[in-house]
Amino acid sequence: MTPTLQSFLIISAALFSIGLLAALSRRHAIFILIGIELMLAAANLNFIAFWRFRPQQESPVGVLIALFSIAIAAGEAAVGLALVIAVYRHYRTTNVDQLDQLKG
Amino acid sequence: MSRSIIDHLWLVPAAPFVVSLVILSLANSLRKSAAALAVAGQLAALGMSAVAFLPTLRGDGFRATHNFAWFAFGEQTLRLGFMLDPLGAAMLLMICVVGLCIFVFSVGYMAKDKNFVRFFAYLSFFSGAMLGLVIANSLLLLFIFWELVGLASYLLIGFWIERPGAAEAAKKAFITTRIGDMGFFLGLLWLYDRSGTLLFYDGGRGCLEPAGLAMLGGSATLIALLIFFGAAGKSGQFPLHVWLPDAMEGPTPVSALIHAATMVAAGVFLVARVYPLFSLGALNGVTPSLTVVVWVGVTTALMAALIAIAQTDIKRVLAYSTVSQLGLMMVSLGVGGVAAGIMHLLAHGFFKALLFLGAGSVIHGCHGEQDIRKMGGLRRSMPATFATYAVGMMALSGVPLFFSGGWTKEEMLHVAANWPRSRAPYYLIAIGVILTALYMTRQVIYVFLGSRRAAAEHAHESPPVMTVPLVALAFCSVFFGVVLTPAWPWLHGYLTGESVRFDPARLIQPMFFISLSLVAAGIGLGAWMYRKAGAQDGDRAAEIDPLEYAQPALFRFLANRMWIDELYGRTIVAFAWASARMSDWLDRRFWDGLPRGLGAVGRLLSIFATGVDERGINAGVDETTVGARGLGRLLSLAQAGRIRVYLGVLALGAVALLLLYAWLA
Amino acid sequence: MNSAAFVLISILTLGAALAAATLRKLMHAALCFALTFGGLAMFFLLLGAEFVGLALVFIYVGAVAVLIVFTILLTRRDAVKERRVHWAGAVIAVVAFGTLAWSILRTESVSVVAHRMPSLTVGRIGEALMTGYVWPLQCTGLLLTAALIGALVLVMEEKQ
Amino acid sequence: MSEFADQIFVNAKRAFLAPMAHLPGWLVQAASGLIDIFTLLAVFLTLFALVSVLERKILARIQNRYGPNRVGPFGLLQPVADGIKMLIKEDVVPARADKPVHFLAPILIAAAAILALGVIPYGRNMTPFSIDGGILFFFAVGSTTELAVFMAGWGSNNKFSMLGAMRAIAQMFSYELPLIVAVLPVVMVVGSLMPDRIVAAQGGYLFGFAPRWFVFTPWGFAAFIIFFVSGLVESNRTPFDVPEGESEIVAGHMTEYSGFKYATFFMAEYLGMFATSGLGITLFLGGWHAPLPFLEFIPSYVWFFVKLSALVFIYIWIRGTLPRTRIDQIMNFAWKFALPMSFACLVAAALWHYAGRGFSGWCWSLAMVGGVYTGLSFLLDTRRKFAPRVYRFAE
Repeated sequence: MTPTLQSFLIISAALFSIGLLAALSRRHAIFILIGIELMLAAANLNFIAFWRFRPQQESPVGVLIALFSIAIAAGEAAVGLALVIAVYRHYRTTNVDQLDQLKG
Repeated sequence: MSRSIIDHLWLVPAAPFVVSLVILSLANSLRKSAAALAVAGQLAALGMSAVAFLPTLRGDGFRATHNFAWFAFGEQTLRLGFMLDPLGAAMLLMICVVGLCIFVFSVGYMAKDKNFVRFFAYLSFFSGAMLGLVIANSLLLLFIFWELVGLASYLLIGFWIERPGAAEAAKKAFITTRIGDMGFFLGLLWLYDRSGTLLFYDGGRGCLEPAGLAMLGGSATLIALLIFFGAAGKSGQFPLHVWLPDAMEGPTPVSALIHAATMVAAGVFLVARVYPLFSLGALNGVTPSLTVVVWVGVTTALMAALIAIAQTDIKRVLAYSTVSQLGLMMVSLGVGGVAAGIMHLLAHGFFKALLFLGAGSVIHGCHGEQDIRKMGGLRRSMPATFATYAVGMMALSGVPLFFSGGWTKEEMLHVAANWPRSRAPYYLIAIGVILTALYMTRQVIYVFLGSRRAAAEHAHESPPVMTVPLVALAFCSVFFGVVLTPAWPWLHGYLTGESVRFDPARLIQPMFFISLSLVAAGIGLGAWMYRKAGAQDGDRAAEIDPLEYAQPALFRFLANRMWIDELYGRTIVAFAWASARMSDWLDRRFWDGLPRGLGAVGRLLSIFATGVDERGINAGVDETTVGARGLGRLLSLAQAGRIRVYLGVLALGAVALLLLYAWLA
Repeated sequence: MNSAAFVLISILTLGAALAAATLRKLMHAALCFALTFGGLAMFFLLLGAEFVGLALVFIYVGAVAVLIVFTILLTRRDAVKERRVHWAGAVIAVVAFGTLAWSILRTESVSVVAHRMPSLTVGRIGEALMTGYVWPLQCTGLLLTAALIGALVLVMEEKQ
Repeated sequence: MSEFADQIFVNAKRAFLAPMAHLPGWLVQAASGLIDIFTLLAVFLTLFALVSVLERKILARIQNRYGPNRVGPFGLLQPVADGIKMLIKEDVVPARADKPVHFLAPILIAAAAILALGVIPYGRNMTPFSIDGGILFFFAVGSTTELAVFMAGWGSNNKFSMLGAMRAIAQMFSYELPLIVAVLPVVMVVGSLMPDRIVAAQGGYLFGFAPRWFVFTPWGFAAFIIFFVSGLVESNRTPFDVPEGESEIVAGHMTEYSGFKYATFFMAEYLGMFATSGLGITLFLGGWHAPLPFLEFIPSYVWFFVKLSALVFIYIWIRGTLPRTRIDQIMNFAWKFALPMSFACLVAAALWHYAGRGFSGWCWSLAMVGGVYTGLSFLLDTRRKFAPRVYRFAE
């Protein structure tokens, strides 16, 4: 039995949920970034899987979208981590629960 | 030939855009090169629009379009396009000529400003956007340029950011026009929904061509009204006119270019552009939407003219006169005289720009003084400015036979007189014409005639770089009349596509005498009313405005702009504040209290449970305690400022949507 | 693609991801994060998207992971106490997974088996990038430049 | 004869796999993969041992002394002795170390080095894993080295280790850019990321005698120099051994490692050196192609290893000759010179291509590279900024 598209989708769903878990259940800002990266990775996996399993692959569109999203995710990570450092410099903490200036 | 021209028409707006980008990247010290670049870009645009003008000269309603697909979603593509027709071409030329004069003028006017470079970047940006607006062949593209123009105007009104007044005015202008644009946008969406295209002319499939119009059916009126709402916002028609006078906080060339000659005319242009939408299903030239246009125009024209009489700021007088002139244009569009309206729009572009630049030169000469009561007797110290200003004044107040304004006024009165619905607009705008002549006379008397007062002591003539554009514009506003005369209404024919022939007999018509008498009445009245106004300082009669002397209450009413701003402040703004406070209260007390309360309940539960637990009950209760703690914590987390909670709620929402979708599918 | 490799890779990837999400020590989590992407890259290779897989390793393990550990290093002084597990997050994640899995399983159209395909050469990707997708490519380049500058500006020492 | 000698290993492997033909395909693949890996390990570990002793001897000659000459003939068995010593040494792990990380770091770094060796064509039809994205694979694997180094620095919870790791990563990052950009021209000209294709593209001879190696084009030459220097930095060798300079920070990220783990680091460093040189040969020095037509009869892999040892000798030579550079000098060189220069190579390669890959293209790219080089050297000339150096106590 060879893995079907379904199995790949399940895997990416699991990966996505794990990313969500990381983003939701940790207080360290870096964990939130890690979670977001994991979710993006899950999305990429979906792109590739759908591309691979579609009837005819004359155009590598799925691969290209995955490439672009990887590049953008990398930029996002860079800026995000820079933000973490800047926030840390400013508030002396990276605990997102203490960064609640918005609280009404 | 014309094919290739229309295909490359986009170059016309592109030139100033590129220039503005280049200038933006210049260092703040490269003043000369910035100015040179800007003027060069404007010259290029002028040359190209002159080339584009040529093919439109062969009467017979020339129209060429160049459409292209912007992007495709699903199977339908969104197409934009450029078009070239007499209306657009004339506007192109007018904008380029006026713009060029104003660019040159501002080289002198802004010479001492520290943000000289930025100023020219913004000016070029505006010019590009405006040129794009007049050649857009798609309501969406027009809307895009429309917003760009609005942005440019915002930037330029607030150009002197250090002045709180300027910042306020910029915000006011932006927000007020946004209100109008909202209507415009709704109309645009609705139009797209109905006709499935936003191209004006698309070889029979455009939304202004019979096929497209047929698809609109009954909704045409409402769409037209929504679009007119946007137009009203942009060209300061009655409910939304409040921003325009305040916009005079910006540098005077900006007032001349944007808030007199070109941008505020965009509303009129828009109405003219989508005129088929307005006149759809017209029975002898009257439709509900057009009627609305007429009455709004009339109200605006009269109200603004009245207010203008009581203003003392040289630029505010002109601003209100602009508003009233735009009202007149709207009227003549509404009563079916598109050509008349556009002719007045073009002529007005020239002489109003001239007047503003003259005012600028006066302000420059009086070292920034703007109160006309402190000026006076400037005709000796600033002869060139005076001469050109007088030309502009007479053109605006519509002195016939020699000045372009006269012919267009006459034309407008003519079309208004022939409106089948009622003759009231005709009489009202006749009054408007008188008032125009009146306040212009008043202004000229106050500023140039009589004896010098405080600010005029050390007045000096402006440098040639400023006076030459004045002369050029004066020239235009006189000789532009040549193509307007009823004897040889070339422009009329050009715009409407009818062939015209020379016929001196038509020069003298009843309407000619009517307008002549109206103007004479206005000027005479003004000369009589303000005969004392030119007296020395300390002269009681000079200090106080004659009208104020006669009718203090009325004068105060007008001087305070009929308290319309205050009215808005009391009603709309107050309402906005109230609702804001209300929602704030809800946030703090209600939406926040709810989870707090729940959290408290959860905590209570957990405390209770721990209490029981401590009495040594088995671990089952322990679990519930943990659960209850979790619940309490979960709920208390719902207070603001917890980024993870936002994320979680987001995720839950997504899940909910997914479930909903799966359930529906 | 045989299922043995699939199972192994998925165990590796998901295990690493779970570790990255839940480990107490930040540094270990970051390293597991890198490992996750290694597994993901293997998935991509399994799916015949060789180039993307290698690019993924190159970018994430080589660059992003190192960035993360550097950030950890620079913000080391503040030890965020992860005292208690956040049930809320766990619950939401589980719910999300349940929903997704359910909606995937009830969609018959996705239970298809892949068929033979010519392996996607780098050349074809390059052609596509340089012809049909050149604008997205340029935009991405612009975006990355902006991100680079933005990151630099953000972490620049603000001078009084 | 030469054909036989050339393909001998390939045929041997084929013969070895022949009896397995009836087994399932993936099993055969696994077997051939295992063969490749073991061959790689055997060859390169031997090479490592040899080079380690040769290095010491050559350095000794440069410094005017005998190198190791006690163990075995000419001290050739020295590495064996070292190996035994390393093996039986106590493996000390700091008490406060982050144990798993500390343990995994050397494994990861060695694995990366060995994997990187896998995609290099050692001879005609002798590429262990010939994949389409080979070059990318090489860099992808190589980039994990940085993570490993960081793990080493962090795991051993030691000031010097951490600082050394930081330095190492800093300079690796800075030089990865010129390294990769210097590779791009070749990739661009060949139009493939596959090492075999790149080598094949450098086959044949111009005018019947001049090899078509890319190093003989101006852009190729400049790119090769940049590549070589960047490779030098990547493998943390003198003059760029700031991260592990004994006199500054004890041994950089390897401070807290002893015994076999240290040996692993050491080995990984050499393997990385081999891998980088191997890639350089593949990209610029014509891979396994013979330099002159009449030397074709010598087997291809021989040529490869001849070139490899030549490069390694240059490595050692440089180490023996140049003093250590300062970290700021390293960084400046990377960002201000190497990177612009490698971009210039890219453009020059494009010029070369569009001018028809002929003599005119040669001249064009020469002008490009030379112009940028002179421009940069004028811009970066710092001699004017300092007073002439005076040695007060040296005389």
